[in-house]
Amino acid sequence: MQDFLEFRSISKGYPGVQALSDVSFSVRKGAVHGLMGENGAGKSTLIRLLSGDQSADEGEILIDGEAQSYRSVRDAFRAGVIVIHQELQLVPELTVAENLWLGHFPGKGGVIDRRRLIRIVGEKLSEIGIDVDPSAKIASLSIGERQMVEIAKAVMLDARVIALDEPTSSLSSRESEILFALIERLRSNGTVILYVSHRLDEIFRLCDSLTVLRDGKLAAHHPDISKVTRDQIIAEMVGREISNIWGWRTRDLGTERLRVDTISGPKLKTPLSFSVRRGEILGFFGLIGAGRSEMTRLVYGADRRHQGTVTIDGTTVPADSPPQSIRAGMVLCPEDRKFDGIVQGRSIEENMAISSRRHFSPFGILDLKKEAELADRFIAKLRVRTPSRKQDIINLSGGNQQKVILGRWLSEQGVRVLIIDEPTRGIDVGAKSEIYEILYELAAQGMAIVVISSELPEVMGITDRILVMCQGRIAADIARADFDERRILAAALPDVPTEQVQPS
Amino acid sequence: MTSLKKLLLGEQGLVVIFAVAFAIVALTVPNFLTERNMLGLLQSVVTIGIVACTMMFCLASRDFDLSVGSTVAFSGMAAVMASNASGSILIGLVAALLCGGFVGLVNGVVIAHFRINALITTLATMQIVRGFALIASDGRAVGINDPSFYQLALSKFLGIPTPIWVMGAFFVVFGFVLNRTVFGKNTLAIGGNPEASRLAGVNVSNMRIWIFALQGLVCAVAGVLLASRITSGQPNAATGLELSVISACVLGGVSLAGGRAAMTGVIVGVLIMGIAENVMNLLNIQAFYQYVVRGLILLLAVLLDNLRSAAAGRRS
Amino acid sequence: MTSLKKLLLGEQGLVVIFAVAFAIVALTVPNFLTERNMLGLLQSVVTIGIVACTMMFCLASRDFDLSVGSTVAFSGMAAVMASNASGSILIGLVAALLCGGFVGLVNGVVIAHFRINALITTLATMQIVRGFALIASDGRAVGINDPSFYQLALSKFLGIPTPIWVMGAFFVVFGFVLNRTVFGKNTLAIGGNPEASRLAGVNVSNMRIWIFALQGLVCAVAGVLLASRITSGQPNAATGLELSVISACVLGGVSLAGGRAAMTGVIVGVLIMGIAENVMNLLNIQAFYQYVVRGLILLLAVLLDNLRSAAAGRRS
Amino acid sequence: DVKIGFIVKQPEEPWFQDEWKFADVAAKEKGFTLVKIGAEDGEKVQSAIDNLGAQGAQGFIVCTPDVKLGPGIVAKAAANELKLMTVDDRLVNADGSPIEDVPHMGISATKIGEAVGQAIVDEVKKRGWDMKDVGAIRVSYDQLPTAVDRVEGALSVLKANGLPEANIFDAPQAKTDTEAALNASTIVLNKNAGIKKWVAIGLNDEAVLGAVRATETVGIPADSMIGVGIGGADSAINEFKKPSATGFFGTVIISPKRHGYETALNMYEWIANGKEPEKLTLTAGQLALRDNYEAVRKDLGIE
Ligand SMILES: Nc1ncnc2c1ncn2[C@@H]1O[C@H](COP(=O)(O)OP(=O)(O)OP(=O)(O)O)[C@@H](O)[C@H]1O
Ligand SMILES: Nc1ncnc2c1ncn2[C@@H]1O[C@H](COP(=O)(O)OP(=O)(O)OP(=O)(O)O)[C@@H](O)[C@H]1O
Ligand SMILES: [Mg+2]
Ligand SMILES: [Mg+2]
Repeated sequence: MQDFLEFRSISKGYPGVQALSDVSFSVRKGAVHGLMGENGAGKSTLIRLLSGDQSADEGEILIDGEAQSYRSVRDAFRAGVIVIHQELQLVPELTVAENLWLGHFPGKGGVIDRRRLIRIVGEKLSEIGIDVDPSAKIASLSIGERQMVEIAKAVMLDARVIALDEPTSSLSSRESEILFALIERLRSNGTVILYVSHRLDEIFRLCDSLTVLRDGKLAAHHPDISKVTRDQIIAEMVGREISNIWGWRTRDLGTERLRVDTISGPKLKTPLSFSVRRGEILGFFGLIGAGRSEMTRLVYGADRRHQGTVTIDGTTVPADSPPQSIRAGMVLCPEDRKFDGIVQGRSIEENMAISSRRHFSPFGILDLKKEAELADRFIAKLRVRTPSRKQDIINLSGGNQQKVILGRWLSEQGVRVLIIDEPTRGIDVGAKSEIYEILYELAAQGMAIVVISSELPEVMGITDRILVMCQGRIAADIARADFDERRILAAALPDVPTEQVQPS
Repeated sequence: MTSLKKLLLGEQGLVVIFAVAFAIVALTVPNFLTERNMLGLLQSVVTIGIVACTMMFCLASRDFDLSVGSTVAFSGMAAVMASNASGSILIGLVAALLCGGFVGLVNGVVIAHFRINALITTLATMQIVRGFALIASDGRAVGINDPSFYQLALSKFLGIPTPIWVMGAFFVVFGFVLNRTVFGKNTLAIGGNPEASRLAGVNVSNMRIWIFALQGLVCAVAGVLLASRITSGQPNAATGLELSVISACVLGGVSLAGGRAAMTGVIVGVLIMGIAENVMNLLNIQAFYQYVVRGLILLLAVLLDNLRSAAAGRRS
Repeated sequence: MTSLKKLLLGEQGLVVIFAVAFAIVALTVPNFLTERNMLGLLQSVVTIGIVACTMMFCLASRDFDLSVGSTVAFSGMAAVMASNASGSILIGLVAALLCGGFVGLVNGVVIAHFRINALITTLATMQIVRGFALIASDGRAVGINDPSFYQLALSKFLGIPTPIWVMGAFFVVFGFVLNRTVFGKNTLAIGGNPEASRLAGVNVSNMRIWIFALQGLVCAVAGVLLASRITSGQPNAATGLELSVISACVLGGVSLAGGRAAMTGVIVGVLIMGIAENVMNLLNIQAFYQYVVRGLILLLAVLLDNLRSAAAGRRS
Repeated sequence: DVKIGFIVKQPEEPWFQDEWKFADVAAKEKGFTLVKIGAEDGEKVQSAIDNLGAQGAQGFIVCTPDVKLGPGIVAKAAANELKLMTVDDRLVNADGSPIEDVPHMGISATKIGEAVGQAIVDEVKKRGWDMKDVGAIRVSYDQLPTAVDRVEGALSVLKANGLPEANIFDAPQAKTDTEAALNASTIVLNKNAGIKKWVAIGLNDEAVLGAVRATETVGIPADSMIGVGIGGADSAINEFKKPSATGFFGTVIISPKRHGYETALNMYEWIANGKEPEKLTLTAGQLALRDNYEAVRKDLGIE
């Protein structure tokens, strides 16, 4: 089969960073091509170049043998390229239907026929198998639902090339299945798909061929994925062998540390209760919209509670103030790094020290040396790829931003309860195991850790106990000894009758 | 009880609150609900109302325009001077539209292409344009030679003066444009998330240029009507208009963070501003106290609207 | 060549550009670089300079304060009236600080707790406070009884008038607060992403209240110095100050989108505004043309700064 | 019952406050209602007249923001069937000729300026200065036509008495407050450090005060400065009350009493008794100095 999409010696630099240098590879028609690499390896940059949003310093992109010289997103669209970026790109104030058509509104003379628009979108969505109301505002959807809308956008407009940048990072297995089915369909239509992911399972399941990037250079190109192994890819990506990413080991669990008693809130009607012991890593699993993130925000005091109490070591934590929660020893690493995590316009250093600096700032006066030390320590420990700690966080790759946010909380002192919502969203395999190691270390020191994850292998791999949530309720409480993939999934699915468990 | 609450705090809450306030004022303030006063009231908000139409687009796309007052004055001057010189009102009108459109275009190009902050750009053009108006007229008002120019403002249709009709037409047209056209949706999209709009293929910088150019043209219309009403082109006219117009829009629920706007809201905002002024004068409130009252009304109006949306947010 | 370019387009580019412009002006405009003129220039920017210190915090935290002009006038009035009544300048000072701080506190509480848009809130307090100043004085200037009050502005230290020292001290203190304290960093964080800052443990609403209260206090200081300079409390003083101060800040690179601010930038911004005014008068530019020139300088200054950052962005 | 409107262009200015105050006195005496409205620009005047019409007023007095608004105001008044009088500033037609049908009471801006100029000339002679050595600060606010007329009036007298054109220095105010005048004047003084004797004129007391403050900051003694203001409101009186004389030599007081009280009274008579007022009444300004200001004020009926 002939090559349909080709990258020819592409180079792209940013101030202080050579994001891509001399990258060349090609993809056959009708192939799903995987793109892998560590955080900051240049995957998203490559995709941005393909989307027409930015242009390469050197090199060219060929589609169907034709060199493309497009200079805007519209040009790329005309050439048949659609890109789903790593960060969600939706307009919260507009409806699902309007977002799907944004930039390509059909209709005569610029006048929009709203009813027709909603009808068409409704039909398309149900045909694809995505269950969202076309007239709902994006702002009212959960992240997962928004991700599905993004995907629908790519599928609805007939494209010759579709690039997906970590589409499953906020999807749970059920939604991922919908996506995979869509990809199968597109492949059979001859569409070229460029697929970026850090999840090896997906890569092996979907892709026909694979390219690995490392430090902006081509590390390996595999025209046939069946000829490579997992370990080989990992080694190409991170430059070393990683035998066992989970690395879980037994720990002594202490007395009860965190107790959550019948809390409920605006989006979580049924009161929830659970507790976590010293040294325990508790996992929360569920489908999109199961209410896990909502639960963490209520516990942390980020949203206003309707009722219920949270106690740490027997002391009640004030209800609706994150600063007070932090002072009581509880921290939350939020799910949505773009809106709740990073502080744009500020450096890595400042983003890390924002909370912990109060411990070493006498009379509110900063200790710049300590802040620098702290930043350097976690940049090294979490392998953040950046030219300097002074770099504006917005210029980091998605995964590296996530690492900085993690660093913010891992550097906090006196933490007794650590809640992490999707800890490794968008983080590469190499750094993942480092992060897990840190979590085990903290747990061993007696910290109570709550991990929310949509990645089943991860929850099963690193936690001591799993609470499965379904439609805002805790549907199952499973100890590590009883971990079983089918049982957990069954509890998470709303349509299957589930065993009701007493909250512990 | 709950249905009343629902009505007050619902989608159209601001309109309902406004209707209630209007009824109270109508019942308690003498001379308020007379035909004459109503027409006077409407005429007094013509400039604000017309300019608010495009300011709504400007704010909805997360921009800002401080130059509207100067542009109104400048294009009014241009209309008077051109029609005096040529003897034709039509030429005056065209001159005004050219001037207004040009100012808007310059704003748009500087903001969209050179990526200069809209606040600073329009603050600069506000001064430059005011300077031009003053230079052109040597700082003095220019009288209108042809009395039929006055007719623009004085003529009536069905008993209602032309400027009010014009304002009404603008409300209808721009309401339609906002909700029912690609232009309107793109405006809201740019304001809601400029990055996403750009990546979706909306030509953001063209849109911004268009919005500013439109704003300039609309200011020109307001300027011509104003000149006709005050029977002269005045270089000092409409100072401070920008803040009144922006207040009216924000009162009407247009978000300064972009992405949110509604024509009904803006109309209500414009009317609130006009009624406050009108009632204070009817009640003979002292000038200094008018400042305080004006400020309090502004606060109260947004506060009520905020309570409303807070309540709406909590409801689920 | 390239090192020159690097210098111009580097971190301190604005300062370098400013220095070059200053040198050109000093060489070409007669009487500019005399000691007398320099002192006069600095004195003329005292009010803007002092208020810009806290406005920088306000803008950096993504807020906005239009009430500064009114607050300066009101607290100046308060100082004069209180010291006239009590015979003690100290009491006058305290009264001014109380008034200014109170206005700021009200702004802060309304904005942070009732979550009302800062633009509208301060537009409202701007009018209310101006109203109070007019009511308190019945619209008239209030003369200072105790001549030693004038000494605040007239006294000198090392040949430089006190107000300039005060402004300098504010620059140093607020520069330190911005860069070297938790307060400053939290301000910038709030501006960068308020929600993320809240979740990271910054008490966002307290911070905002503090910033506005501080702004009020600083306005009071500016108001007292102004009253002392013009030997009376004038209810109409400092109108339009808000726009000058915000312009100075934005010229100095403070981002209206929040999260970016630097004291050196603001100082340069303040000086640019002052020098422009000063040079135009030295060169005897006509009043109407001054409008145009003022606008053009504003545009040019941000344009240069923008080119600089664009070039910095492209550099690799 | 009679209802009369009184529209002024700058309601915050003490001058207009006083006019209103004296009109109120007339209202109390005669028992009519006075509606006071501030209207800073042409558009506001239009709606103010509509507003008065709606309230059922029978007539109004206006100090217009701009004299060129004449035809519009006349038409609006006619449309609302309101009697119309003007105060301070006389309405003009599009061609610049005064609208003579409308009764007017006022003082021409040029005349006031000339009074200022004369006062300065007299004092210069008294102090024995040579006009050639004297610098004149023209604190200007050219956006306002009245301001131009006032300072030009004063300058014409100064020039007629030997002040060289080259000794006149423009200090443009960015705003009409003292600080702006102070900043602009400081520059003039610094630029011409060689000139030791100064006079200052401006739109009003506040403007001249700014110039006086500027001489103080650069160290010019009070007896080398002659500033004469216009208005005679509190900011001027404050200067006279200071323990030692400042460079603020005097002010031309124009009486808000006649302008406020008499116009209101005339309008009342016109409405109630059909007695039409004089078409044109001109009032005069009177110079007040540090030692006679109280007498002058009493004379003019202020206090
Ligand atoms: N605008 C920018 N300015 C400066 N550096 C940038 C910019 N955008 C990207 N970079 C840098 O370019 C490099 C490549 O980034 P890219 O986003 O392509 O990584 P990625 O492979 O997608 O990583 P991830 O898996 O974390 O998403 C990173 O080091 C990043 O910091
Ligand atoms: N801003 C919002 N407005 C209204 N409903 C919302 C909003 N955000 C989330 N929801 C709804 O609240 C419920 C719980 O969402 P939540 O994000 O807590 O779930 P989750 O289990 O964390 O799933 P996810 O994996 O998507 O984060 C879902 O039904 C979701 O649709
Ligand atoms: Mg990426
Ligand atoms: Mg979640």
